[in-house]
Amino acid sequence: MSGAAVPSPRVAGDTPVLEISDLTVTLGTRNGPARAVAGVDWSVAPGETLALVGESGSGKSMTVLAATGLAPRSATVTGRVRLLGRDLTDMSGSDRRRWRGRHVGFVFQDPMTTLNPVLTVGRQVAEACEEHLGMSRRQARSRAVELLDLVGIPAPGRRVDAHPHEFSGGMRQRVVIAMALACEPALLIADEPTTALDVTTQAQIVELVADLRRRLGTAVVWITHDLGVVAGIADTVAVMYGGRIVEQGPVDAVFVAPGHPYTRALLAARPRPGAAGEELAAIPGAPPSPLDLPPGCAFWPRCPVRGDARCAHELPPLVPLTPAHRVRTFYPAAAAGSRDDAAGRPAAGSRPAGDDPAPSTPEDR
Amino acid sequence: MTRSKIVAAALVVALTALAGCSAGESVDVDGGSTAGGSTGGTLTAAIGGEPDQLDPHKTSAYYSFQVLENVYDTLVEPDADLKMGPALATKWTTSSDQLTWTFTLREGARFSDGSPLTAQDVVYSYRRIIDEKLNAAYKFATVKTVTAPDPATVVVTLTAPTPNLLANLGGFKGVAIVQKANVESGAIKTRPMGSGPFTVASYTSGDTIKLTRNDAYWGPKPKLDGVTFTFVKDPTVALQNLRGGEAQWTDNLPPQQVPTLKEDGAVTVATTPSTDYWYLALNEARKPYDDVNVRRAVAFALDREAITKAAKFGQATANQTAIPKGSSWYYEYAPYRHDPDQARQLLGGAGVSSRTMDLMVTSEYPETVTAAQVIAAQLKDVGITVKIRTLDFAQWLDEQGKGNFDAFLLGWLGNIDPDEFYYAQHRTGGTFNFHKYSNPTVDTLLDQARTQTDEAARKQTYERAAKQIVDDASYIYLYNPDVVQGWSRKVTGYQVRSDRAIRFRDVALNR
Amino acid sequence: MSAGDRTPPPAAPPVDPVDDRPSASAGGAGTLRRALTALWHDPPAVAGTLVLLVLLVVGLAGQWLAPAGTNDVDVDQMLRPPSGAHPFGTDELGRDVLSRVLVAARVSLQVGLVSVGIALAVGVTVGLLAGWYGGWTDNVLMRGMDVLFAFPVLLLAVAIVAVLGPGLVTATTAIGVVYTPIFARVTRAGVLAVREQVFVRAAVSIGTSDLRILRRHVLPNIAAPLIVQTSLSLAFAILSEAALSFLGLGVQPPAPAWGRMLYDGRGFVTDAWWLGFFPGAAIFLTVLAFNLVGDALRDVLDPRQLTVSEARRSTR
Amino acid sequence: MGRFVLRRLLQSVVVLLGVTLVVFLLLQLVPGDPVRVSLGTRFDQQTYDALRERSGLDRPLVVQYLSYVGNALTGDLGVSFRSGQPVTTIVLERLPATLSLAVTAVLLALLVAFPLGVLSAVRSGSLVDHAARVFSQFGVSVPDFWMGIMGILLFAGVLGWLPPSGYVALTDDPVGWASHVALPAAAVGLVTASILTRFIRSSVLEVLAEDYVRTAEAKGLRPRVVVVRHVLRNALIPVVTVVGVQLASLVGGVIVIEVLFAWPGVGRLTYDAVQARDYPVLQGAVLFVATLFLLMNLLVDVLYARLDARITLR
Repeated sequence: MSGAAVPSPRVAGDTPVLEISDLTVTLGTRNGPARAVAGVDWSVAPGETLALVGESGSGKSMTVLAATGLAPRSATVTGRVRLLGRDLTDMSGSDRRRWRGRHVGFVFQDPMTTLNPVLTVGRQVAEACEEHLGMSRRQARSRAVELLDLVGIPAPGRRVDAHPHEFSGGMRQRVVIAMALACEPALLIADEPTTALDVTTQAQIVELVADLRRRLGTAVVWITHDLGVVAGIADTVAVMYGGRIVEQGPVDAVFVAPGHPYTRALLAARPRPGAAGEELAAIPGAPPSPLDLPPGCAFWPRCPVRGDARCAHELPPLVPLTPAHRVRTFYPAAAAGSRDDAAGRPAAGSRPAGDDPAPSTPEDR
Repeated sequence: MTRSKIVAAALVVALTALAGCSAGESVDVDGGSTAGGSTGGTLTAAIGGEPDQLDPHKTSAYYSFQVLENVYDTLVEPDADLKMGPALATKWTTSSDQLTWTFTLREGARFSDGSPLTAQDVVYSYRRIIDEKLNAAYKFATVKTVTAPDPATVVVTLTAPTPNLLANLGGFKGVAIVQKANVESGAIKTRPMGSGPFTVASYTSGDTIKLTRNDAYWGPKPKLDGVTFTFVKDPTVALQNLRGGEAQWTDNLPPQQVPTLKEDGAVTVATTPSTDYWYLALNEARKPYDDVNVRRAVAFALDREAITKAAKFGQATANQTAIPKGSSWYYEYAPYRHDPDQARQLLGGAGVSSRTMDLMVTSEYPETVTAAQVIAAQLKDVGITVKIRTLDFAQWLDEQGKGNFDAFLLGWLGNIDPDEFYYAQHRTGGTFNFHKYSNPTVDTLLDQARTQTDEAARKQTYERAAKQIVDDASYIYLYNPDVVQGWSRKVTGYQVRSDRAIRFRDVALNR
Repeated sequence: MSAGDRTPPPAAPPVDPVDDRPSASAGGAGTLRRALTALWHDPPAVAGTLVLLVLLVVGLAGQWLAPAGTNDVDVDQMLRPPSGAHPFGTDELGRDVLSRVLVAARVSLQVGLVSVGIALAVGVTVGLLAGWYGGWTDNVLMRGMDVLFAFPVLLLAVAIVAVLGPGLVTATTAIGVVYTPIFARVTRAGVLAVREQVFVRAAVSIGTSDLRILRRHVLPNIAAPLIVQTSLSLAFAILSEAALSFLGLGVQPPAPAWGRMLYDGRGFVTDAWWLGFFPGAAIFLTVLAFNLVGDALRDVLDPRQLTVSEARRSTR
Repeated sequence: MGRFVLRRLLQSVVVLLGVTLVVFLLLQLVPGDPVRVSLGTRFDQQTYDALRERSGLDRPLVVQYLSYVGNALTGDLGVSFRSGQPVTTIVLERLPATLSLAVTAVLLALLVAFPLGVLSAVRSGSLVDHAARVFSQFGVSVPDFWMGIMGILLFAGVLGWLPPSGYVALTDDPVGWASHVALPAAAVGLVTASILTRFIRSSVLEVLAEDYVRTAEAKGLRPRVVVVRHVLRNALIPVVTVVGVQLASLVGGVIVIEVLFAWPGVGRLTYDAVQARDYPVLQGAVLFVATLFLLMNLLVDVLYARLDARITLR
């Protein structure tokens, strides 16, 4: 990493790299508006790793995309977003584009589709350097070689001119990571970067990101539905459901004492070492449609605790369990056990699957 | 040079005298020298379709003859009044028994490649038509031998007196004198070699045929450098081409616009009654059309004026016989007025109340399709439902040959001598008697007229035949169309001819 | 879609706004109902449907709607511009253009429907056989279809009409032949997809006859693309008929056909614009209506179907 | 890649054989004797026999077919019944006119369709998009010959700016050619433009939804760079195919427009051959066009495979 790249300005002290407050995203669809994200707050400090966890459709990807100005055109975004202390929501579209491109790197889920098939990987890795760091085409190419080397691609000098289809899935994801790091961003957003990969490769990628973070001091937002990954890499975790944060706190605290029934269910559903081949304890029912969110707790129809009518009609507030650990439920830790393997499991298991009176579309798959 | 010019002039004078031109008619004796031969320009003529091929003996398309008229010569040729006059032959004599004709060929006649045109070429051309039974073979039906006792003399012997022999040998370019080498090389199909005023320089299929002046031409040197024929099927387009200066001549004007065009005067539009006639034929081999009363009923049911108006927008004259007014063969006879009652009565008398008639027309001649629709409407009034069957021409001819029709509509074009069409169409067993008309009286008259050498008597015989043919409604004649041609005001020296021959040899283009 | 349809519109298609592809197991009747419902919510499709309804009425009752007879020749009324007596003017034979345009609707619809019917029947049969039996049957049948597909549409139609002779029947046949391969391909592709599905394999394993499987299980499942293809092909077929008529190879006079009217009026367009305008506008509106409905159907039933093969297969 | 080309090539040969069979059999479908029908009044036994022998119609069907294919391979498509010229010569003479019309029409179409298609996809839902959709719906529904007639009416009739029909060779007089080609090319091009607009729009839309486009946007590239470098390169690959296919079908399919505008191309040759019952020319023209069509499609597929590297993975 001795290249010509100018690293992102390191912000002073504990100024968050990215700070989101009261972010709400509404998507216009053919069937009406769909609220994908509602009132989300979180921040990530320099060098910190935040894990954003939830099932697909819970709004976690939309949160970061909207925050960085990548939401679909049909989306209406409100709330405040500060990147390195600058308010992105106040910026013009093109300033936001430049600021984002310069200081945020993205790694998306599927390396097979993230790379443009008709351009060489070198071009794709380094084009942001041309755009943001004013490098020439030549400089950018040698920067690409460095980056490919950095992420562990063998013979980078030769591979730099290859097309994506000449790489395996794991190698492609390394290319994508190299691409994300091209401008030495202050923040790396990794959106389920390992989901599409096989287990061995997953571990390598996780390790690679952790290593790069240590070496470069980059803040990371790691989006995943897999709590298993979170334990190893994240400092803090935010669990999302139905577009809202339902639990947020330091990884240890959340794992040890999950406060929300949904978190407990997720923990129970996570594959555990030594239990290979065992059927995973899936959460019965389906996440709510963003087109048709219930007025109260979004998790209520699937909730093993179930509580009372209040849950159905009134949105529970985020209540602090400890100063750093907040939970959105009327029944915080009521059924919380003390150990993660006990947590939630009896609760989830207490209701037989299929006996779920969820109002949402019974015939739907 | 001077000498040849004098010879040419002398020839033209001789020719004029022989042809019996009236004194008032101007002959452009020194046309060749004044034009200087190099600055005449090229005239573009927009014709309505494309020649199928350019072999004059094999083509039957009028479009081919439009081009070939300017490329080939015949032994004799019709003048403006359709009287036969000298062409390649300067004079001819007939034996007293009318069976031997001796033609003297023009001195100095050459094909456009410069090779001389001799009596042998005439013999070759006629033998080709006769031996290979080409289209014009029927015109030689009475010819026994054709010989060339010397290079400048052709002798034709006959099996029977043939008063219209000159018309047969010169009426159209289908009996042109061709060059043997040109035929044998096959080039005649696209690069015919003639002795006429122009010669084919190029032929782009689907687009143009370009003629250039034939410097070896025996007659007055043509003033034009060349003539380009373009094929424009759509009359509106042809008119626009004429107006826009892309063409200087066309015979394909939209009929509905002719009256205004004549008035407006931006282009010259000339019309003259043609010798063509259009007719309806009923199949006498089929019931009930074998009954003369049924045929007469149909004749009474038709409103010729309406048909003429619809088919030709007035650019035609309704006629109940074949020959137009103005022709020396004209015979005034019009027994059928438009009378549906009479028609119904006749049909009732014949025991025909309502029936369907299969009327065959061809898209080749759109006016038949148009006329058929008017006829259908008129016959409907008298209880005959007409089913119009539109065929392309080849198929049409095929059906005609097989007799697969109740009725058909067609025209007969470029007529000079009545023998040509009456005999073929109305004589029992005639070549074109597809409707199977047979009347011994007519047969006798037609046979007799063929060999009658006294012109007045011959005319009388044909009048008797014509009356019978009309009375029998062998053909129900409809109209004689006008020849309608238009040309740019820059064009001078062009004459509209009633036989539709298009001659550009005397035409000049002012600039 | 009719006013008598009392069923309340079902709630908006459930769930996931990102994926609105229909589930594969919806059967034929369901497909059609879903399609019709969706059409009702698409203004252009409603307009198209209305035009088609009007056309249907005109096609069935043109003779009675026409103010004059189609062959009422009147040489005193030739080439009159549009007026109260003749709203679309008169043609070169003094006939009422409006009446002819109205009556000609029948020809267009008839040729369109019958030829697409032929193409559908033959194409689907071929496609089913090829897709279901595979192997040599597939090879032979589909190469045959490829051969037909190797000709530009109108060229093949013209060639067929040329040898069989012009006319309504031959034109219909020719257009039917020309549009057969596309149905065979669509059907075969559908069969290949359905063949591997569990319910089909189950039916095979319990010894259901091929014919029954094809009819009960396969056909309903490939109904969606076929419905889309049919509606689009109708538009193309009507255009093809007009083109053939315009070349003088379709319906023969005096029967009126839109293309033929343009052909006959060609010589008069600059004098009488109405001869060129109205029949052409009628063709345009008809084709447009079929296209609007077809596009809407595709959006609902088969949203990803704008393929190369469609672009390949238009009217040329 | 090589294997793909080889397979497509073999397939094309098989299809081409089928095409020759269809073309050959066309003649057998003629009701009655084609030679007799083509001769019309010029019928006489000698000519008939000669023509029949020359066209080989007196031999067994299989032999006829084999010799037809054999001759076709050597470029001999027989001799016109009508003019006696070799069919190959006639067809080749007509090819330049058709090619110049087809190419002009496609270029014209691209000129309209490319910006319109891209813009309407990039600004999907905007006014431009709506205009583009109305345009393309109009274009695919309007008969090209009607557009031609209306064009003649307006530009040749009322305004008098352009000649109503006719042809001037490009090599003879480029200006004359251009003024003659304008109306027919516009009439044909309108339809092509509509098809292309639709296709380009949907192709660009499809690519816009691709992950790598989001990646490019995430990198903070300028929108123009994203569209040009990332979207168009990918979106245009299938477009190339469709342009090729359109061109191919125009070369073989502009019969109606060629007839309307008296354009002496292969289409009008076909039409004239139909009118004149000149079966060898009809067969030859159809075979020629179908072969060309097939070859161009093959070329397009190969080109597509080359352009779209991903295809090799499948």
